[in-house]
Amino acid sequence: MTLSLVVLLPFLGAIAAPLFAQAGRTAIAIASSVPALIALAMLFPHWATLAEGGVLLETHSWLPAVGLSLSFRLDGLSLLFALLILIIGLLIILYARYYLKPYENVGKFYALLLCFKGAMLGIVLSSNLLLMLVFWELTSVVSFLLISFWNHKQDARRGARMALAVTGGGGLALLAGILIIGRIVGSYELDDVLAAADLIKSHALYPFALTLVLLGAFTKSAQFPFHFWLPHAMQAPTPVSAYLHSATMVKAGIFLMARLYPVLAGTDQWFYMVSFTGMVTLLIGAYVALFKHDLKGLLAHSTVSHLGLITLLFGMNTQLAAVAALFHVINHATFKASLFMAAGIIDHETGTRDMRQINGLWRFMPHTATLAMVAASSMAGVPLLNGFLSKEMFFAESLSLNLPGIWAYLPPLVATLAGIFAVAYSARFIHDVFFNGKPVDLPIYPPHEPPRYMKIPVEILVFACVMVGMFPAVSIGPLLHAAAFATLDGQVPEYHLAILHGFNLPLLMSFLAFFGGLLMYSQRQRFFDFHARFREIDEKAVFEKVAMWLEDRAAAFTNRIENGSLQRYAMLLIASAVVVALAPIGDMGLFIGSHGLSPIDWPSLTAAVLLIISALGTAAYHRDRFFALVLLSVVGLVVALTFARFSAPDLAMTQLSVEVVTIVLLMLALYYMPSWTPIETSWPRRLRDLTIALVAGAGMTLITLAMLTQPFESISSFFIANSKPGGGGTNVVNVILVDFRGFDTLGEITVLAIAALGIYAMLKNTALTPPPGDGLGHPWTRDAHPMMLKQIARPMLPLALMISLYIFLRGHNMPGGGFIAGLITAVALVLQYIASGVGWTEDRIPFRYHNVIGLGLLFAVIAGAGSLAFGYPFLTSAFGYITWPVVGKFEIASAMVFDLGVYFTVVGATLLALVSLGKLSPHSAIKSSKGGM
Amino acid sequence: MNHLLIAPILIPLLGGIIQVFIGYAPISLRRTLALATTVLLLASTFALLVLANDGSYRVYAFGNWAPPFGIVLVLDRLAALMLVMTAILAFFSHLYAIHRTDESSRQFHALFLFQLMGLNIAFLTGDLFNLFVAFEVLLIASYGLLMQGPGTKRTVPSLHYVVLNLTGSALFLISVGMIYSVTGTLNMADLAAKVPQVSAENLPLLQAGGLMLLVVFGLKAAILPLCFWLPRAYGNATAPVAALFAVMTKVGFYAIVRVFTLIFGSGAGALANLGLDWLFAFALATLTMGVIGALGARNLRTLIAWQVIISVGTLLAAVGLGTEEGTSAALFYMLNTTWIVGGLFLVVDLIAAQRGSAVDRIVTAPRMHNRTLLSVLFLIGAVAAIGLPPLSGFFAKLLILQSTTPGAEMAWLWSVLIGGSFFTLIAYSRAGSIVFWRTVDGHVSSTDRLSLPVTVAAGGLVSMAIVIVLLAGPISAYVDATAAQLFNTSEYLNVLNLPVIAEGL
Amino acid sequence: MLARIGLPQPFLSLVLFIVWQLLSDGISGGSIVMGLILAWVLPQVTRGFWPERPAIVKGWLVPLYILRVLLDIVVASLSVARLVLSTRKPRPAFISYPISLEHPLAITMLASTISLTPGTVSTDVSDDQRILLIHALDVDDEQDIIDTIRRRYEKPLQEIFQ
Amino acid sequence: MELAYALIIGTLTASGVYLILRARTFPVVVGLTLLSYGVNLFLFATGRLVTGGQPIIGSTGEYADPLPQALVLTAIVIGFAMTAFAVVLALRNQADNEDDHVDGHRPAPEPRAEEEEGASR
Amino acid sequence: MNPVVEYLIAGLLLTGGAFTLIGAIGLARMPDFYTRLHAPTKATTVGVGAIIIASVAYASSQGAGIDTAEVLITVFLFMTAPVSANIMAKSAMHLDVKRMPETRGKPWDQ
Amino acid sequence: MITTALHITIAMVTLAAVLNVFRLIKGPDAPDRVLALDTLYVNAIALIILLGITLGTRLYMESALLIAVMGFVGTVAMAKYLKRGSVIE
Repeated sequence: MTLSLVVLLPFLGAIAAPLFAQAGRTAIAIASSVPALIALAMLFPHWATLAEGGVLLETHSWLPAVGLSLSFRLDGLSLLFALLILIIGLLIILYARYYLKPYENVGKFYALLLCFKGAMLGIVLSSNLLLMLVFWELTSVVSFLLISFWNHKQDARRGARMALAVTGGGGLALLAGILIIGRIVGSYELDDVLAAADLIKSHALYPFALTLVLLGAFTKSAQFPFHFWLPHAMQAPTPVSAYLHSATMVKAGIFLMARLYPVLAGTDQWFYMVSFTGMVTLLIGAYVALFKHDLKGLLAHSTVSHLGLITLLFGMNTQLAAVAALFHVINHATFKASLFMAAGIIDHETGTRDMRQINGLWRFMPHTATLAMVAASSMAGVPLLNGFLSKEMFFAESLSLNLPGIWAYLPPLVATLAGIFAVAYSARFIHDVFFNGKPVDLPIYPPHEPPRYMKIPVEILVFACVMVGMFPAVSIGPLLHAAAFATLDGQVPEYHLAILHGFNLPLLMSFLAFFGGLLMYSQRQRFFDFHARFREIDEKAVFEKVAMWLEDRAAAFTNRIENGSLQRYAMLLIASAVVVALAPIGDMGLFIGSHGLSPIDWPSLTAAVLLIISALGTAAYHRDRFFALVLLSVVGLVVALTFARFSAPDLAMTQLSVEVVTIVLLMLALYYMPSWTPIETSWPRRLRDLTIALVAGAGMTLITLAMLTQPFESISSFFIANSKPGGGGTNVVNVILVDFRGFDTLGEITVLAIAALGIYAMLKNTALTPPPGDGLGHPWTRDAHPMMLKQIARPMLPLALMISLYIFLRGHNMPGGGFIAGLITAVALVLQYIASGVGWTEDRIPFRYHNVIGLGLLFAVIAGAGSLAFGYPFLTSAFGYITWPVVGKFEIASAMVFDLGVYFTVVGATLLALVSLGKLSPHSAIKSSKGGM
Repeated sequence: MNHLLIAPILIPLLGGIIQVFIGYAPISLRRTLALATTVLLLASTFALLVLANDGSYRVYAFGNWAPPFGIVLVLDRLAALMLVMTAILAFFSHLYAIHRTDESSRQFHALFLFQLMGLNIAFLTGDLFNLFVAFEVLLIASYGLLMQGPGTKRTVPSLHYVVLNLTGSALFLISVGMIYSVTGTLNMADLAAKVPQVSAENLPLLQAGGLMLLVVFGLKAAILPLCFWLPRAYGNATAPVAALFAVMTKVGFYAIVRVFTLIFGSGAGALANLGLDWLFAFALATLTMGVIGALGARNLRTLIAWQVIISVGTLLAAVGLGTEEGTSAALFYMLNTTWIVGGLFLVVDLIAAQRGSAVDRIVTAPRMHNRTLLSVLFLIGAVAAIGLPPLSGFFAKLLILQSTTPGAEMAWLWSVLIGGSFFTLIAYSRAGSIVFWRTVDGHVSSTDRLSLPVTVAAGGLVSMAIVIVLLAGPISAYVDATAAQLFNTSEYLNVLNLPVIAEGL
Repeated sequence: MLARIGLPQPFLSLVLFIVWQLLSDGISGGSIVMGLILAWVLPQVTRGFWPERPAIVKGWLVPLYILRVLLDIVVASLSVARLVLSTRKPRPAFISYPISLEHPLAITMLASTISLTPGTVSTDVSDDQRILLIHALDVDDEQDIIDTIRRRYEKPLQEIFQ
Repeated sequence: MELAYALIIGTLTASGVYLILRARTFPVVVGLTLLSYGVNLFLFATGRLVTGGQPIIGSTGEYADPLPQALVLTAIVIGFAMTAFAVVLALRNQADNEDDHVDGHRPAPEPRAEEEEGASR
Repeated sequence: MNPVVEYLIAGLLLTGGAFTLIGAIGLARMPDFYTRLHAPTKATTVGVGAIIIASVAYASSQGAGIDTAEVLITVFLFMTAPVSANIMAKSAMHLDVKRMPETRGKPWDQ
Repeated sequence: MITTALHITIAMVTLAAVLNVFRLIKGPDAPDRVLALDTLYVNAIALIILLGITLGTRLYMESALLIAVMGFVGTVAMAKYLKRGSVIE
C-alpha cells in the first residue's frame, strides 16, 4: 500500500488544497505540505532495505489486456528521485507561500503543484512502463497549466503551449518506444524488462525502440534540438520554474535514461546518440546562458547545459560515468533550486529580472546575496561545494573515453570549454547582480530583504550544497550508492567520494575552467559584441509561426477539399460506388447467364422505349422544370405499368399513387422556385458528370442483365406456402408486409410519420414570397378555385372514401391494403384542398393530422403488442373466421388492425406534408380555429 | 424468447407516439415524459447488457416466424454495447436539450425519440433489409433534428446531408438487391451461411454488392472521400443534436463491423475479408484528413466535428486490421470517443453561449462567467480526445497501438495515429488557450449562466472519460469478449437453429 | 325527413350503395349490409364537404338524361374521329353561351355534357355563373350550337334540378 | 426482355445520377426520384421477371417471388417520405438563401481566424 | 364461348382500340391546343370505355359472374374528363397559347 | 379470335401511347404537355385492362381504377399550377 499511497497522496492533496484557499496562504501551504510529509514518513522506514540494494514492490492489477498494472517499485534510484521531488517540493511550497500575491488564485496553484508532484512521483515510482508513461504525459499536461498560470500573459500562454507540444509530443514517441519494448519483452513490468535487457539489445527493433525512448527523454530533459521549450517555461511563477528545472520535469528524462540504463545502454547506438546530444546541449546551453540578460533566462540555459552534462555522462556508457551522472542530478537539483528561488526573491523585491538593471544588490540584501553566491559558486564548480565534486568526476570521465584518434580529445575539450562558460555565467550572476555599481531604474526601490521564511528554503538548499561539498561520503554517499546500485543493476563500480582526489588532470581542467571563466567574464564585453552580431532567435515566435503556418496550410487544404459543394460530395459518393463495383463488374463483362434472354413482345418494347425516352428527356430537359416534371410523371406511370406487366399489382398501385403525390409535392415547391434552371456548370464539368452517369448506368445495366439471366433460389416459397395457412391472407405481398415482415412496415410508417413531422417543423416558421407570375411573365390568374372543379370534388370525396375502404378491406387477399387505401383517402382530401382551398377544407376536418399520425402508429403498435399478452412475440398475428347471419362468413385478423395503423399514418403523414406546404401560400389565410393543425 | 429485446425499440417508439399526441401540451409535461422515456430506455439497455454478457445469442422473432423467413432481432455483446453506449449518450444529450433546445419546435422530443428507436433497431436487427429500414428511420429523424433550432445557417449543410444520404439509401438498396439476387435471403445469419456457397459466376454480383455496401456504410461512418458533409452539418447543428450525432457515424462503423465480420468475414469463402485492405488504407487517410481539418479549424464546433472524423478513421483503421484484438480495441475506443465527442459538443455550446458575438470562434473574447468549470470540462474532453493519459482516450489508443503485429500495417498505423495525436494536441492546446485565456476586459452582457441540467449533462458526458478509466478492466474484458464473439461467426449461424418460435401461454 | 334518419343526401346514398354493389364480387348478403352501412355513414362523414347540396327533384329523369348523353357521346366521338382522320382543316370558334341554370352542380353537369358531346368543349364559366365559354371544333353557325345545347341538355337539367 | 429491362434500369440510373450532380436543388430532387425508380425496378427484378404470376394465392399456377415485391413496396414508401423531406428542405433552402443553389449562395471564403499572439507583433 | 359474345367482345375491343388511337392521332395532328383538346376528351374516353366494357363482357363470359367493378372506371372517366378539359383549357387561356388563325371568337382573359 | 382482336387493340393503344408521348415532348406549350399526359393516363388504364384480359385475371382492376383517380388529381394539379402557381392554397 505504501507506494501507491505515496503517489496518491499528492493527488488527494490537490483535491483538498483548494478548500483551504479561503483560509489564507499559510493555511493552504500547510495543508499542501501534509502529503509530502506523510510520504516522507512512509518512505523512511524502508531506508535500511533500500540502502542494501533491496527493492520494494507493489502490484495491483488494472488493465491486464494492455499489460498495464498499477505496479510500483521503490529502489535506490527511485528513492533518490522521490526524495528530491518531495523535499524540494516541500521547500517550494513554503517559498510559494511568500512568493504568491494574496489576490492570486492560490488554490489553483497549490492544486496544480500537488498534481504535478504526484505525477512526478508516479514516474519515478512506477514499475510498469505504461504506468510510467501515464504519469509522464500527466506531467506534460499539468506543466502546461502551471507554466500558463499567469495565462493573461501572452508569453506564458505561448511558452506553455510550446512546452506541451514538445514534451507531450515526446511522450507520444516514448509511448511508441515503450510499446516496442513491451512487444519484444512481452511485458511492461520493469522487472521483466530489466531481465530481458540482452534480448532487447539484440532485437531487430532495438534501434527504433531506442530512438523513440530517447526522443521522449530528450524532449522532456530539454536536450538539443528540443531544448528551446525550457527557457520559455520561465514564464511560470518562480516556484514553478524552480521546481520544474531543478528536481522535477526536466529530471524525468534523466530518470528515464537512468531507469532504462541497463536495458538500453551499452551499445554504440546509445553511445553516439546520447553522448553527442549531451555534448551539444552542454555547449549550447552554456554558451547562451552567458548572454542572457534575464536572470531566469540565464539560469534556464544553465539548466539546459547541466542537463546536457548529465546526458553526456549517461551516454559515455561507463558505470562510473553513470554514477557521476546520478551525483550531478542531486547536486544540480540543490544548487539550481536555490538559485531559482534566489532569483525569484530578487525579482520579487526589485520588480525586474533584467541584469542590466539589477546591480549592486549586496548593499540591499546581503543575506540573500550570500546564499545566492554560494549556490552560484557551486554551479560554477568551485571547490568545497557539491558542484565541484560531480564536475570533477565528469572531467575525469571525459578523459577516459576511448574514442579513436583525434576524437579522443573532443570530450575533455568540450568539458573544459563548457566549464569555462559555466564559470563565466556564474560569475556574471554574482557580479552583475550583487556588485557592479548601482541599480538602474528598479521598479521597486529600494529593494530589501524578503520575509524571513522565504529565505529558509534557500538556506536549507545552500546548506545542503555545502554539506555535500565538504562531506560527500557521509552526507550523500549511501543514497548515491543505493541509486547507483539500482541504476546499474547491482554492478556498482569502485568510486570514492572525497573533496580532493589529489592533483591530477581533472583538477587541472577545473583550474583551467575556473580561471578561463573569470577571464572570459572580465572580457565579457567582447563576447557580448560578438554575440550581438547574430540575430537572436525567439524560439517561441518561430514555434508559433510554424504552428500558424501549419494551421493555415491545414485550413487552406481543408477549405479546398471540403469546399461546401454538394456537387463534389455527390460526385465522390457516386464515383466511389462506381469504382468499387467496377472491378467485379468489369470481370463479368456482358454476362448472360444460363437462363438466357427471353423474347420480348412489341408493346413491352415500346413501353421500354418510351420509358427510356422520358427518362433521358427528364435529364436532357431538366432546365425547363415543369417539362421535366411532366416527363417524370410519364416515367412514373410507365414504371407502374412495368410493375403490372411483371406480376406485381400491389406495386403498380403503390407506385402510381406515390408518383402522383410526389408530383403534386414537387409542384407545390416549384411554385416558390425559379421555373428555369440556369446553366452554371462549365461543359467539361458536365461532360465529367455525364461520363459518371453513363458509367453508372452501364454498370447497372450489366448487373441487371447478369442477374436476370441467372437461375435463382430464394426463401420465397415459404411465404407462398404459409401465406394462407399462417397469415390468413391470399395476397402474399400484403401478408409479408403486415405479418412476415411486419416489423419492416412498422419502421416504414414510422419513417413516413417522422418525415411529415419533420416537414411540418421545418416549414413552421418559413416565410416565402411566391413569384407574382410564372417564369414566362404571366401573372397568376385570380380564379383560385374553378367552379367545375369544386363541384366535381364534392361527390368525389365519399366515392373515394368508399373505394379506399374497398381496397383496404380486400388488401389482405387481393391487391390493395392499408397503404394504398390511405393514399387514396389522402388524395381525395388533397383534391378538396386543391378545389376549395386550405381554409375551407380545414374548417371541415375535425382533427389534427398529428393526431392521425399518432393514432396510426399507436394502432400498429397495439396490433403488434396484442400478441404479447398471449406469450407470443411482438407482431404475431392472429386471424379467424366469423360467420354472421345475412352477412356470411368473413375474416377477422389482427393484421387488419396493423394495416389500419398503416392507413391512418399514411393519411395523416401525406396530408400533413402537403398541407404544410400549401399553407406557405399567402392566399391560404386560415380562418379556421379548430382545423388542421 | 425474451421480450426485453424489443424494449429498446418499443420504449422510444411509444414515447415518441405520446409526444406526437401531446405536441401542444405544456412543455414541462412533454419534457418530463420524454426524459422519462430516455431513462427507461437506459434502464432497459443495461438489463440487456447484463443479459448479453453471458456470451450467448438471444433471438427475437417478430411475428413468431422463424428466421430466415421473419425478421429477427439478435442480441449479442456487440449489440448490447452499442445500445448502452447510445442510451447513455442519449440521456445526457436529452438532459441538455431540456434546457432550451426543445423549445424551438414542438416536434423535438418526438424526433429525438424516433431517432433513438432507429438507432436501436439498427443495432439489434439481424436482417439486412431491416437494417436498411432502421437506417432510414434514424436518418429521417436525424434530418428533422438537424434542422432544429433558430436561424438559417444549418439549411445548406442539412441539404447536403440529406441528398447524400438519399443517394446512399439508393446504393444500399442496390447492394441489398444484388446480394438477395444471388443468395435469395436477407437474414444475416442465413447470408453468412450462403455466401461461401455462391457459385463462381454469381460471385461478381455478390462482390460488387458487398463493396457497394461498404461504400454505403462508409458514407454513414464518414470515411475519407465521403466525409465532407460532416463538419458543416455537425458544426451547425444545435448542441444536443450534434452530441447525439456522435453516435451516427458509429452506426456506420457498427454496420461495417457486423456485416463485414459476419457475412464477408474470414469465413466467406472466395470473398473472405472483402474490402478489408481498402478499409484500412482509407481509414488512415480519413484519420489524416481529420487531423488536418482539426488543425485548420477556426471554431470549436468545427474542431470537434473534425474530431468525429478522426475517431472514425481511428476506429476503422483498427477494424481494418481484421483481427480480434483490433476490433476489441476499436470498440473500447468507440465508447471513449462517442461520449467524449458528444460531451465536447455540449461543452462548446456552453462556452459559445458565454462569449458574446465571438461564440465559438477561436478568437479573443470577453471573459466567460463560468470559466473555471468550463475550462476544466474542456480540458478533460480535450485530453481524452487527443488520447493523453490519464483519461480514457489514452487507453483506447494504447489498445489500438498494441493490437497490431509488426509489419507495414503497424508502421503505418503507428505513425499516423501517433502523429495525429501530436497535431491534435497542438490544435486543442491552441484552441483552448485562446478561447479560455486570451480575453479582453469586460463581461458579455448576456447573463447566460449555467443551469444545473446543462452542467450535469455536459459534465456527465465528459466525465465518462474518467468513468471509463475507472472501469477500464471490466470494459476491456467486455470488449475482448465481444470481439471474440464477433469473430466466432459459426456461433452466430446457430441463430438459425435456435428454437425461437413461441408456443404461447 | 330523410335527413333526420341520417340520410342528408339520399341520392348520394343511393349512388354509394350502387357503387358498392358494383365493387363487390357479386351481390351477397354481406355486400348489401355493408353497402347499406356505407350509404348511411359516408354521406354523414362527408357532409361538411358538400355544403351547397343540390335539390334534386325529379331524380328519375337522371337515368334518361345519362342515356341521352351516352348516345351523344358515341356520336360525338364518331364526328371527332372523322375530323381527326380527314385532311380538312377544322373551323374552330369560341362561343359564349348564356346559362339559365342556377345551381352550380347543374351548371357543372351542363358543362360536362357539353365537353363530352359533339365538337364542343366548355372551357370556362364566368365568375357570375351566367355565361359559359365553349370552344367548338368545327362550326358553321354558333347560334345553331347554342340552340342544340339549350334544347338537348339545359332543358332536361332544368327539370331535374328545378 | 431482360435486355430491355436492364437498359431501362441503366437509363434511369444514368439520368438520375446526372441530375443529382446538378447545382440546383430542383433537378437534384428530380434526379433522386429517377434514381429511386431505377433502384426500385432493380430491387423488384431480383425476383426475376415473371409474367402473369401475381403472388395472390389461387390466381395462377406459378407465382412470382413476393419478397422483392414487398421490399420494393417498403422502399417506395420510404423513398416517398425521403423525397418529400428533400423537397421541403430544398424549399427551405430557397427561403433562407433566396436561391435554390444546392450550396446556398456561393460560399464566401471563411474569415481567417485572428492570428493568435502573432497579431501583436 | 358463344360466338356472338365473342364477336361482340372482339368488336368492342377493336372499337375501343380504334377510338383510343384516334384520340391520340387527334392529339398529335390537330393544329392548336384547343382543337387538340377535343380529341382525347371524347375519343379516348370513349375508347377506354369500350375496352372496359369488353373486359367486363369477357370476364363474365368466362363464367365468373358479372364483374361490374370496371364499370366504375368508366363512370369515373366520364365524370372527370370534362373537368380536366375545363381546367386545362383555363390554364391554356391563361397562358394565352397560340390559336389557329381561323378561330372565331376569343378566349377569356384569365 | 378474341386473341387476335386483343393483339390488334393492344397494338393500337400502344401506338396511341407513342403518339401521346410524341405530343408531350413536342409541346409546344405546357398545357399541351399536360393534355398529353392526361391522355397517357387514360391510355394506361386501357393497357392495364387489356393486360388483365390477356392474363385472364381481374387483379389489375384496382390498378386501373387507381390510375383513373390519381391521373385526374395529377392533371388537375398540373393545370392548376400552370394558371395559379399554388396548387394548394
